[in-house]
Amino acid sequence: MDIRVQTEPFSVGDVLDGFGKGSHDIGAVVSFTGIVRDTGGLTRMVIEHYPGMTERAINEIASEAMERWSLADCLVIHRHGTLVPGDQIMMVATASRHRAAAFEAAEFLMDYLKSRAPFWKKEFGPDGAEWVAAKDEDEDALSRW
Amino acid sequence: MDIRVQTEPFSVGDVLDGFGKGSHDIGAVVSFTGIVRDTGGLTRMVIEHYPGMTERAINEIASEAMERWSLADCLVIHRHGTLVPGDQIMMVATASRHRAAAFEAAEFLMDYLKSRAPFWKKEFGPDGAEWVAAKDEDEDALSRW
Amino acid sequence: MIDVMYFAWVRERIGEPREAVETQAATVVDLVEELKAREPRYEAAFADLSALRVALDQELSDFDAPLDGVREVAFFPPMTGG
Amino acid sequence: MIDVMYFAWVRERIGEPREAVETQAATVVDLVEELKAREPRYEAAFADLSALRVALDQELSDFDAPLDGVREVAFFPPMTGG
Repeated sequence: MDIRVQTEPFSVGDVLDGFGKGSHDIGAVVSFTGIVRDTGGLTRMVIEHYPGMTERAINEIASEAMERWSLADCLVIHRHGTLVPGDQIMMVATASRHRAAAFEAAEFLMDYLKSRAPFWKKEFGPDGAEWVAAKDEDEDALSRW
Repeated sequence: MDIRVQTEPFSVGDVLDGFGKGSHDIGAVVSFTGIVRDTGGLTRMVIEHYPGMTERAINEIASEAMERWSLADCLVIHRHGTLVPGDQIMMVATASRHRAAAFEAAEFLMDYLKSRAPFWKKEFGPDGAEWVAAKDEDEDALSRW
Repeated sequence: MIDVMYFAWVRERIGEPREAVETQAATVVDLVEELKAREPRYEAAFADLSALRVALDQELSDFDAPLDGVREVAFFPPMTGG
Repeated sequence: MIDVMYFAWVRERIGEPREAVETQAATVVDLVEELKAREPRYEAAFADLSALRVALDQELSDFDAPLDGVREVAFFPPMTGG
């Protein structure tokens, strides 16, 4: 299990090329990468987080995924600080014996990171700055797990 | 759309670092990588395919995914020839505005590649060689789309 | 003495990211009421509790939870990670 | 003249990957019957059609499909890609 909360950019390639190496019973690896879109003339986004609680919350979510889907490995990287359109915000990766578990666990991780990890996004655009509001559908997504 | 049928290994890292670049409306990238597991003392696996039909079938599946989920991009790499445990067999990647579409399209691609792309796997182990039988559950998986 | 932290627009309305608060409040709601009685900026931040979340010692909690033994309380809007 | 191709264990039972077949068969089933009448290895390969799939000109098809204008017929077991 590998969890990183950082301001620095990351290379999905470098991360995935090393992911799950060393385990002999991996048949499926799924990765998700979230990227800043330039909707509505967004110029930049600032992500604030709660140091300490962030690592703790992600650890809890990832541990639950590891156990529930018997993952061979699991990784979460989430950036904070200032990002611009095209920048990678975060990624998750899951490794398991079969594809269904790897897909499900990755979606579970994403759903929980969206509404249970203490990050807040502020968007800066032509009309000023605004905190991104949580979506009901993100909260609803948790009910399927 | 990028489709490759090849004997050569590939680097998920190199592939993903270039994937979706140039498009400005991508918020989510999902990748799946299939790896040869060393179950039951498997020593090697030979993948046979139907040159011509393979490319045509994958093209059809990928085009359907592009349209159905309005993907910004979509990639499929599938190897044939001799592979050993730990080798990567294939990968798919999808890029879209939102995460649900990227996840669903990647699962759709995997389900269809499993039973509609003309590949056949022969496994070599301590008890000799055997063609992998198609699983009912793989055929059933198509019914959800 | 409790460490009280604020994030996102709650932090902006209060005007600072954290402060040490001398309180005997029994629950989170009691603490919120004490803070609101202090200055208008607290009233502005805590006007609608349904728009807020609270964490006690870095674990999500509820507004009616007891503060007994708690060292760190954090107030923030619903999270928007991922 | 039709190009007939075999894959996986069908290829192994027939003993070759492809052959040109002179035939007037109207449907895939008719072609299969002609082949089975030839030699035991064809009978072995086509013993259970429910275990086989057929592609006409590189498109999945059915055993009762007509061969009119078809140039390439391929027989193989259910696919196991991915």
